[in-house]
Amino acid sequence: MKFEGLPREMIAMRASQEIKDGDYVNLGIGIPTLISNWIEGKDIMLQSEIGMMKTGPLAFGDDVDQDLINASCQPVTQLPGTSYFDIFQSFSMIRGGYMDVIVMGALQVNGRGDYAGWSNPARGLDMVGNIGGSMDLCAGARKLFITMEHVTRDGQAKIVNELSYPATTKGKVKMVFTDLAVLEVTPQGLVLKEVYPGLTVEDIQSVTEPRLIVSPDLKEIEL
Amino acid sequence: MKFEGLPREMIAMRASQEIKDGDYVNLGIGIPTLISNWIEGKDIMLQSEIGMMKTGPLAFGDDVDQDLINASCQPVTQLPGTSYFDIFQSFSMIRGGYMDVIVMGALQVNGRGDYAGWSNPARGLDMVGNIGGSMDLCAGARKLFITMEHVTRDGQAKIVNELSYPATTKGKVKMVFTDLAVLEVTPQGLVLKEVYPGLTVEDIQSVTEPRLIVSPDLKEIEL
Amino acid sequence: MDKVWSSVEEAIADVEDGATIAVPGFFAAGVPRVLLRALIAKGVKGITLACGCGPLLGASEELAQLVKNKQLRKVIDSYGLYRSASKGMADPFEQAVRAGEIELEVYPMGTLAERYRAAGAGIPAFYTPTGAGSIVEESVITNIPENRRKKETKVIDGEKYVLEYALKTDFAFIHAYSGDREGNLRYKMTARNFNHVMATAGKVTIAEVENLAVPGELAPDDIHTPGVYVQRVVKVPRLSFALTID
Amino acid sequence: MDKVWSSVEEAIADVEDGATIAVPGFFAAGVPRVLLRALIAKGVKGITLACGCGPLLGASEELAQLVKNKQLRKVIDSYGLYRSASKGMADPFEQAVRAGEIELEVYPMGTLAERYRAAGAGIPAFYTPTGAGSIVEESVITNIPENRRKKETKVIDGEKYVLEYALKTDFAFIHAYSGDREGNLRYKMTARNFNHVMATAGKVTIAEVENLAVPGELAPDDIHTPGVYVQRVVKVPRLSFALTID
Repeated sequence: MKFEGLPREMIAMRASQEIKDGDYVNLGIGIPTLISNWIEGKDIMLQSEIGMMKTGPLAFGDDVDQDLINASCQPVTQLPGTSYFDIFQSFSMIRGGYMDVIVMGALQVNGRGDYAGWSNPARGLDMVGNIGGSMDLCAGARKLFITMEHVTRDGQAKIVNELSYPATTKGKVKMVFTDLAVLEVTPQGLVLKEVYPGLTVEDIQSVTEPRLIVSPDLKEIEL
Repeated sequence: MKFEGLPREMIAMRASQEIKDGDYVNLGIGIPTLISNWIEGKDIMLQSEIGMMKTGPLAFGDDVDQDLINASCQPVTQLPGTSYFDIFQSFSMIRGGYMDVIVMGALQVNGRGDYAGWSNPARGLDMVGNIGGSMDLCAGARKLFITMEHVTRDGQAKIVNELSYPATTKGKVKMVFTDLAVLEVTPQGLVLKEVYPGLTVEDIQSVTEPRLIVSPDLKEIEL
Repeated sequence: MDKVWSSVEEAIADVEDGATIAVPGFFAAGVPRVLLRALIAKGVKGITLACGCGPLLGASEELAQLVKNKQLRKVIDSYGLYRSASKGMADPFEQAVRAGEIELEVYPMGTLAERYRAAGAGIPAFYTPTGAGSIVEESVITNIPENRRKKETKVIDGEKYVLEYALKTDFAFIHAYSGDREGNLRYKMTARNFNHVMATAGKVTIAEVENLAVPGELAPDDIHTPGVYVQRVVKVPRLSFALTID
Repeated sequence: MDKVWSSVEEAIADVEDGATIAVPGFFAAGVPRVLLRALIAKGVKGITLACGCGPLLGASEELAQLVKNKQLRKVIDSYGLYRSASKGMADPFEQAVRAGEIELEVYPMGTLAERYRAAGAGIPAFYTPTGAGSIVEESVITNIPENRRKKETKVIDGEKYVLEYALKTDFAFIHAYSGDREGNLRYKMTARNFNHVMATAGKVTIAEVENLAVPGELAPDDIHTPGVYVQRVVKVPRLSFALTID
């Protein structure tokens, strides 16, 4: 079952609304990186785990310097107040709890705040995969958000009862932003807070494995 | 029993002969610090655990800067090639085994390479004392030398069978330089290698608790 | 994000009785003396000062005042006592330690450096060779016998190591040569010492800076402490003081 | 002490079959490509490359050559595979991993950073929260099943932590922007990444530098890696390369 919903840029935009002035933020590869397009004018410090605080916009043309890239290997720029540091310092601040908000993509999330994002066993690589900085980012996150499509390309649920892929972290996800809904992970379970205009609670439940708790303040996603 | 021997400056000079071009060296408070007066012209890098590599000579007059001191709180100068770094970096290189030679003062040494230097129980402080960087320096030392007077002010042996003061480290001392002798710690025991001109093996043994092994190459201390 | 506060008094207004404060400085160099003086003026009690290498010997006037005001519950340090026994005997801080009125907890310096670093790095505990073979491996070294908790050791590749824990503090008082409005800091020469690691160890880190810069003024490759670790910045005058611990 | 060598070939002459070499770089930035090319030319076999974040994806030509020459026994990395499965399927390195001809050992990136740092700092092991709750806490992650040694965990203050060990290497290949003749190094912007920690982790550390300075030319407060960690310095040309991992 597939519903029409927000494009990826708009998932990023909705997630960006939860990031506040003064926040130190790290954005994972994929939809999370698109959030950087929606924070102009806000006083937000983007950290790149490669070893940079206050990462500026992408660089083009003559502004490209091969010694200045973000953690996705894209050329970027610096800003007034940017600092560079080495990798153990970078992961010290990540693991040490200095990032206010971490946003990651995911292959699967469950209702207890576990998520899987680093390894797809279908690739046949016998356990190895790209962990990158994801587990460190989760370990230190004050608020961990997931942005992703609600279902897989072929319509399978990505919000599941039990992860079938290897977990990146357990019990850490606070909010999930998809093309169809905004959900919050609570001790009672997954709370449905916002739905894509025109969809019903039943629609969202039909593509979501865990039993949803409907927020008393349920509303349509506003951008 | 007390014998006339080398003055402190000459103990330092004798120890300085064991330090070679290219060595990275840390000198403890007291007689070890005096070694810095005897290495001019050698290509030796003095580390100060406060966070400085290639410490220059003491500063006087207008050269004094309150932001530039050595680990004994003395104003010093910098040299071409000096670097400053923070304290965990300083102790990383100390503990990590990057110092070729460490020279420390001692209250007591024994024949197994243990030494005591951080706490004199007679001060009545119920166990606490000034450890400073001494235990870290010992932990990482490639070569640990002790420079000290052979006996206490009131003639008690400082080279003892068993430490009565709390140990700084165990089994790490390689050589001991005193006003009366040069000794080497070996698996077989303490080897007497050099004596102050005019003294006999029996003289040294009379102020030294452990049974001395006399080196086949025993000679007078040469400066 | 502008982190500049207008005075040290305001910047430490929420330091309460019983707080633990990291105090950098290596003897006389790099000690946050203006913040310490504000702490004296504020008069809070039951304070623990978590030090690294004798900043209170360097700032001996401030130490004397803190002892006189009975503001200190505890000091953590590697080198907190005068070297000379005779001078120590006459020192009010050492007398209070001897009487058990102030606790003095002692660690090897490199272990303290690493404990502060670990706290800032999210590392809860680590093994170190330092202190193995000494009484440091057996228990915490303190003048208060009932606080001598046993330490764990582990043999790795045939060598014995001591388990030590991260040391996080409620506040860190930092002294920097330059700082910008977003909290990026630079230190000068050997005044750097414990300042960076302690900036990362404080839950609230307050930096007194001799020079206040605008963001971008400090070269991004040359920032010693990224602003993310620093919550408050206050401009202070450059003090002159004697370089001595005797 | 002059540490300058006249060529990369001479500087790596004692790298033998079976050596473990730390290779910094974060994807395309800060990779010691000139030294890697010298390693290819030398043809030593059975090499383990200890990486941090995909320098071999950034230096993909060098990786292809190393695989083709069958020089690699093992790669340690946090992000060593192409992101896209289809591209990975066609990649000779990934094929060799799938066939078990090259071992790929995987850790979280921050854990690797800390393992290299610990090696340089004389810290044999540390606890980290990273990986708790994932298969990383259970065993070493590798494609070679018999090498999956179990990991220890410990509960500290109610949280579970994983014990990880220092990672010391025979050699470290470093890329610096500037270096002086005594081995003091500076890196440029995000090309710093793993270079400093790996410089401290190598038993023999060889730095290729784009700019060679005389001692005193680099400001003492702004040296990123003190020369004590660096045994050999070689001046190399600044290469131009594509910024891509796809």
